[in-house]
Amino acid sequence: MNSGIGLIVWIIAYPFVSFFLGVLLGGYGRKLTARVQRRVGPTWIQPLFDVIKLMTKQTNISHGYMHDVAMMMLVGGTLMTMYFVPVPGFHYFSQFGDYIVVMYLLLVPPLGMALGVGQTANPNGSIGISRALQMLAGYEITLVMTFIGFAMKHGTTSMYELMKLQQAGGPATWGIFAEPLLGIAALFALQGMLNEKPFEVIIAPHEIATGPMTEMGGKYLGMMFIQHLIALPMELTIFMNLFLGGAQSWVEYVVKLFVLFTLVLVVNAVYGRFKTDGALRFFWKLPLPLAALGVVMIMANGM
Amino acid sequence: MVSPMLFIIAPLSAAFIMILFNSRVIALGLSLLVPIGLAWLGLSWLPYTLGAAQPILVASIPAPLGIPLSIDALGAGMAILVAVSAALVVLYSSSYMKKGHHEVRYYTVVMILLTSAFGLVLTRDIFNLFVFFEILCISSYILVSWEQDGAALEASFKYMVLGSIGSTFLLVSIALVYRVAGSLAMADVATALATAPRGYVAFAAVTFLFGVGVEAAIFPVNTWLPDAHSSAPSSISAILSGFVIELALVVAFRVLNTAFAAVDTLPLVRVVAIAGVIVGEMAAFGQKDLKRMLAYSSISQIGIMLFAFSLGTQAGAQAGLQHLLMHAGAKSALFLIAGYFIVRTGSRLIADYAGLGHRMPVSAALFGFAALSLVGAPPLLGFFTKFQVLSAAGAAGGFTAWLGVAVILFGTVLETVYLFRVLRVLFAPAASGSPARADMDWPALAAVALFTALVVFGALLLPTLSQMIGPMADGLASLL
Amino acid sequence: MSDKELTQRSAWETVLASLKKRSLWMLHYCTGCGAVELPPTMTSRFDMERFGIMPMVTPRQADILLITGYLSVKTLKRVILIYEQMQAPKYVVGFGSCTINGGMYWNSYATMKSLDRYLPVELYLAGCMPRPEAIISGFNSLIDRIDRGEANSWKDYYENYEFYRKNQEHTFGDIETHRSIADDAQYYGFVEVTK
Amino acid sequence: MYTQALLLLPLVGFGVAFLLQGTVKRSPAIVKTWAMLGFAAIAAVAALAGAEIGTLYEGPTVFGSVLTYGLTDLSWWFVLLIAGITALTTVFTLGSLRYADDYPMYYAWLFAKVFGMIGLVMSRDLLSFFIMWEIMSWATYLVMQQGRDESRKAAQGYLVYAISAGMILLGGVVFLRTASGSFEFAVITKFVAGADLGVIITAIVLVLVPFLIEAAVYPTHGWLPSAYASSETTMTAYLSSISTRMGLFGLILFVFNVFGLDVIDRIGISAHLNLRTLLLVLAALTAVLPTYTALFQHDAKRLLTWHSIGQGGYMLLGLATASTLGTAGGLMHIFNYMTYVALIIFSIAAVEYRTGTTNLNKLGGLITRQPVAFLGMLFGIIGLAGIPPMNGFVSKWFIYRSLILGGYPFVALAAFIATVGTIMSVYKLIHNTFLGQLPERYNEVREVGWVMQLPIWVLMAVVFATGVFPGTILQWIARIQVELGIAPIAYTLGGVAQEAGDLNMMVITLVFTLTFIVGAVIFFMGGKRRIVSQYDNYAAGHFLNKDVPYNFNYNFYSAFDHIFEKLYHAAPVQSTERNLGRLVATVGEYIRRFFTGQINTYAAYYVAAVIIALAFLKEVL
Amino acid sequence: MISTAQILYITSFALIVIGLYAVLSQRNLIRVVIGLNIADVGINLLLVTIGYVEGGRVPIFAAGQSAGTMVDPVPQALVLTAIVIGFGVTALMLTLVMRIYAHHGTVDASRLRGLKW
Repeated sequence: MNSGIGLIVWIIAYPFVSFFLGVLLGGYGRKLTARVQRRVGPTWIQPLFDVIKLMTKQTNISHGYMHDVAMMMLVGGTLMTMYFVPVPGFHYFSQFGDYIVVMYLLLVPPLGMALGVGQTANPNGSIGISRALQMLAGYEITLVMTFIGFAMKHGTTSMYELMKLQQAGGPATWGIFAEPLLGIAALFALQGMLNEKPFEVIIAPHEIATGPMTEMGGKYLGMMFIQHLIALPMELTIFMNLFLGGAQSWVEYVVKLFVLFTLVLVVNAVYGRFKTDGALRFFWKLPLPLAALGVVMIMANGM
Repeated sequence: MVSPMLFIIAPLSAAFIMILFNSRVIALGLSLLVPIGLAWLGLSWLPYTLGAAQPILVASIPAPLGIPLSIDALGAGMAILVAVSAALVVLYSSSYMKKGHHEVRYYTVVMILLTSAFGLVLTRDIFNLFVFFEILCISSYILVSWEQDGAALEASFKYMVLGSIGSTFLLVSIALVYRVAGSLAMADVATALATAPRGYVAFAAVTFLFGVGVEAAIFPVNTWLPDAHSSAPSSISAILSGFVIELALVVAFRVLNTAFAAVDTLPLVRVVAIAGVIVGEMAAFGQKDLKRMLAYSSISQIGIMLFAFSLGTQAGAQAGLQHLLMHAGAKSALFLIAGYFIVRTGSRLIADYAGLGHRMPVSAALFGFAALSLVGAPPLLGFFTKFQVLSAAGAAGGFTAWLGVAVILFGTVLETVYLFRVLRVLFAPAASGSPARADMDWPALAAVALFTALVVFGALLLPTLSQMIGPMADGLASLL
Repeated sequence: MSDKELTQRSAWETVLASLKKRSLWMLHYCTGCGAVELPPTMTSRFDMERFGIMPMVTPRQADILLITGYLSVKTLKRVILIYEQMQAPKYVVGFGSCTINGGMYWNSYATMKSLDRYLPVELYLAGCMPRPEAIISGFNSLIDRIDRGEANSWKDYYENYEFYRKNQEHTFGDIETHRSIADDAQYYGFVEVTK
Repeated sequence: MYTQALLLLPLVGFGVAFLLQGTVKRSPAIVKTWAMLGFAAIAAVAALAGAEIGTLYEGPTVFGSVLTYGLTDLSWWFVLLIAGITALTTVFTLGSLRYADDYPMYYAWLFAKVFGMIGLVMSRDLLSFFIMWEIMSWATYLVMQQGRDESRKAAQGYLVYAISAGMILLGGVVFLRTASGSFEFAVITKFVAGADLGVIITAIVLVLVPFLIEAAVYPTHGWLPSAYASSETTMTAYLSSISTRMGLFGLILFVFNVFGLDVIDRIGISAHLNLRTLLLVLAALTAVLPTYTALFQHDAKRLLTWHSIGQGGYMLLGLATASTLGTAGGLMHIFNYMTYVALIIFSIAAVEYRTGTTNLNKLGGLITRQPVAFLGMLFGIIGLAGIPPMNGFVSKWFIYRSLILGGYPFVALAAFIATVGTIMSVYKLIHNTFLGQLPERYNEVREVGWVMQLPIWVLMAVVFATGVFPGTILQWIARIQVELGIAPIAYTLGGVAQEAGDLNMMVITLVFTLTFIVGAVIFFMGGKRRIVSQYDNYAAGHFLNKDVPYNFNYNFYSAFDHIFEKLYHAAPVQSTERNLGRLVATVGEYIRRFFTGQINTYAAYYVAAVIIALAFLKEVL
Repeated sequence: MISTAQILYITSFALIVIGLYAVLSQRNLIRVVIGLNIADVGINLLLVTIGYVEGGRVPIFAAGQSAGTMVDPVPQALVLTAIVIGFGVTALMLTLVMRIYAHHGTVDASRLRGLKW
């Protein structure tokens, strides 16, 4: 399915599939959180309703052209990144860019958002962006450390290759089992990457009025929701590909997605929020040294 | 052929003539014409001396009773340097010295100083050397105290005390030498000392080194120098720093290297030279008084030349002589410009020169070029001479040689810092509007410009110079 | 808004309305004591979220402006600013009797007695306080109205802006919200474009 | 012939510009025209000079050896960079250099600097290399010290470093000459290959340390920030983009060509702990620490100068791996950084031209007033942060890939940490300048004229085009790699074809374009939108107006400030530098006490000198 | 038995040392000048001693006299010159001391430290 008509079909269908998965995951997340809090919670496709409502708002305010372009960059960048992350049956684009590319592509949507938020001229938004960028120094560095270790171990930086290697070796070679230190560190990083508690200081609704989203209303917020919903399965997939051996079939894929997301959500539901410097210190004290230790062990084994 | 005796007679008689007529015009004219004529004379002899295996003897009475005067390549070269420098400084003085300020006497003393300088170059007799040395000293004392203010008197007195101790030691040395040699001609001395007890010779050599070394500002007997060079009128500072100390250095080293060749003093000289470099630069580093800073810089530059000489190789001697030429040009220019800075601002402190570069743009620019050459920025002359010193040291090898290289390199960094600190002050934004231009007067400017041109375009002379410098360097190592 | 216009909704609009009613975000302006009733409404006993209703933080994101209690001159100014910053369609819900007729502050010199003179109120929740059941019931009727396409009071603000503006100015003189509602109305086509 | 012209043109340009300084106050147009013509001619000749690669030319004879110069692939590449960026800078200054009387010598010094740099890269023997190195250092000093008093002070700081570097290099030159007996590179190469380890180490330390200083590699970077930041803004762009890279040029030349990698790798404990490891560590420190220092800056220029240091670290990282991919990344990063940093600083200069300040706490919201400058800076910071599709990404990708696969995980991590820091600080830069609230005083600000826009547009095009088609640059890099004795990179137009995975920027860009269009479609599917006033903004019900500053500029990264405040203010390198300066001054102060001014003491010195000298000679006897 | 020449040598060096000691220990400028003069005298004595021949005669050539028994005349010529120079320098020094006193109001070397470092 990585050539010819099949490829074109995939290219066109994949965003929809991904969005649908995102809606399900998002709805599942809200439902699960509600159940943890002993509420009924919304329906599983509640995110879809939200998006539709937002996109059909009749008035929308913008603070300038950068604000508009930012939204396009946000969604466009996320879609682009999505293509470079291999999923079962579709890995055409991973030959043109490895994990390093993905790592940088992942920065395009935040950059777009940051620029747009900047132009809204709202300090809450700017504070949110400032926090988001500072948080990068926490979770992103940890994630990259784990990736570097992993790539070094297998001698490739291609996410698809890493995935294939793990699939060939069976569950015992899955990153999380073969290199548990890296896996644990990456789990922490995933929590940060998904902006879930306790690393949710970027949004902090009660403190900085949802930060970057402060001035976003109507379709602008809608675009951000769409981006979030596409990014959710994608970010989980990245983790999955690196540490859970990816997936060979869609059933396996969806199951792994939901299991992984459940883990994240449970933590999210029961924890409070770190301050920015607290979060950074946490990352630098626990997950990053863990990852570094893991890398040292890999190097020691290799020698 | 005109007798080289003229080098001594001409300035001396000029001195008497001008004091006789007591006219500014005659004094100025004579003191310009005599050095220019002598420079021309020296230049016309230069080809002969370069080719001559034997120096041209002039004394009619043969040694040991006679007074041997002779001119060789080194002597001719030094004589030209002295004459040209003197002519330029006199040109500068014509506008720098206040009119009617005992001007004629000033030129008279300068002429006497010139007489002794030429005498030092030409003489081949240790006692004559002492006599010329004393004349040089006395005229220097007088010139240093010219301004007659507190600082000048104090400096002159210190200079004089140290100079007298120096002549005491020199005389001791002469006495010791005469006791074994029975002659005062350097050639006889060299042969006689070769068989003398070495401790005895060493004592004579050391007393000689530090005796003449006072005038050559060899560390640590150079303590008078910062006072004297900074308190003297700037034209005199230029003379003193420009050729007097160099001349004394060459003479001291030549005699030490030839007459006292029986004992190897080179290691001692090298250590003294290296110490001079570092002490001079370090002391100059924190100076707030411009002329004093330049004076300390002279100490270190003398150290560099002495270091080059002390390598004991032909390359070292050549490098040292070229560096000497560069230093004569650069330091004279710097002192002369500093003189006008003082005239324009009435202060010696660097801090008071803020924005002066806007009032005196040409002077400040020339200052910059001279400073650049002094610190050895390519492609100015200073770079090539310094590079030669360093590569001669490298070629000579050994711990002290490489130590000297390191010290000179470090000293250069310090020198750059303090000299360009001055430039930074000079070109600081003008305090109020654009001030009126008040550059140096044209005779002074011309003199300074010629000095600066020497160090800026000197590199172009290098091919010519390198042909002459060989025989000159030989002069450092051989007698007569 | 005439009945004719209401019935003229296209099928697309009908479907859209039935989807949009499932997502309502609420900005609660809590100046009064009514705010105390909202936490139970949101949390596990009554759980507002099952209707898709969530609290939101900024007016840009919200659909419902919930005024929970009395309004003084000072706070009313803010409420108007916030209302104008919200994106249409937007619904003002008056909460408790204070917003209807001043309630227990009827005699106060400092409170506004009738919210609908200043803002187009979509729905009042009567009571002092309305209990969570009442709130849920009120929101349900709002959802029904949206579904039927009847919740159009926000358009009134655009169409009859002069009326609201006059009352606002009467109460506290000129206010500057950096936004011209009349221009907006023309720009978005809520009223005929005046030549 | 072109080679000679390359040396002659800047020299003539310098002479004429020097003489023209008197005309600056009356009509700056004369000097500007002359400079433009001169630099355009240099650029044209530089382009033509490619035909003469490999030919050696002889200059004057000094110290018995002939100074030789000529072009190689490496030096031609650098000549092109120098000529190109100089021409662009000059175009920009045609518009921006208003206060000509503060900078009467601007173009003269610039010509001198170009002469020094071109001469440096074309030198084919040790002596001319050193002479040109010194000329370049002095020209850099002269270029820096123009204008304000603080630039003069900062230039003084540079001078200390540059002269120290020059003197160490001079020591190296003398050492190599003494040891090998020649200035010729070929002889030195042969000599070093057969020399003792001690000799090699001495030579390498003496020769490479100056390059590290000039390249502002940690911890010798102390001179750079203030020196660059206090220069005239266009000069900041020029210096940041090319000047610092001359140190790297020297490093490349000597490590790969003159000494050779084999010799370099002989120094070390094991295959993994050698000189290159040390260089990698230094490079990693250079990449990380200055980048995070940049976060604390309040001045746009100063912020970028810290990145000049940090990005230099990336280049060194790539080069020090000595692998095909790494060196390609390092070499390409030199070009990339030059383009986008010039772009960013030109944008800043455009802002400064209109607002008169580069203080990040005072600017804001200028996007609506200076959209072209904004776009320029946007392209530039995307490049600087290394985000696709700009060119900065490609070189960073190379460097990462080579570090990860070369087995340097922690160095790779350091590189990534630096990238995070870069993203943070560039966002602060663009946010505080162009985004946020527009202060009322800048309401009348206009876009700059087309002359100043031209270089911005050109550089934007270059940054984007070489990002999408990196093959255009990589073909040069491959030639240089062949010359340096490294396996050339297997480039394609869109990137690189590699066993370990390709990179194809064309595909990435195409995907991004398409997805961006999808994003746009989604955006336009939504309801109508209207642009509102910046005062119509959420402030929890507060009424905003021009009297209420509602902006987040100051202390942008408060958490980092919180965590690293102490370290930042401790500033170990700067305080070490300061303490060293103080140490020299203090020692000098004590040595000066030698000259007590007391006659008796002096007389005592005299006697002591004679006695000590006698003792010294006794030992000899 | 110590010869006359030895006594003279010892005396002359003692004088030099005493003079130098005076220079480096005395604060009074006049005493410094005197110290230098003492050293000068010592030197002159040294020079003359070098030319001294035990039982020698005046170095004047007369009929029938060989040069062998004469004292060496050269040092004596030297001493004359040295005395003249010493006289000149001493005069100049004393003049300067006078001027210094007029300017600074002191002849104390330790208070004459306007120029240092």
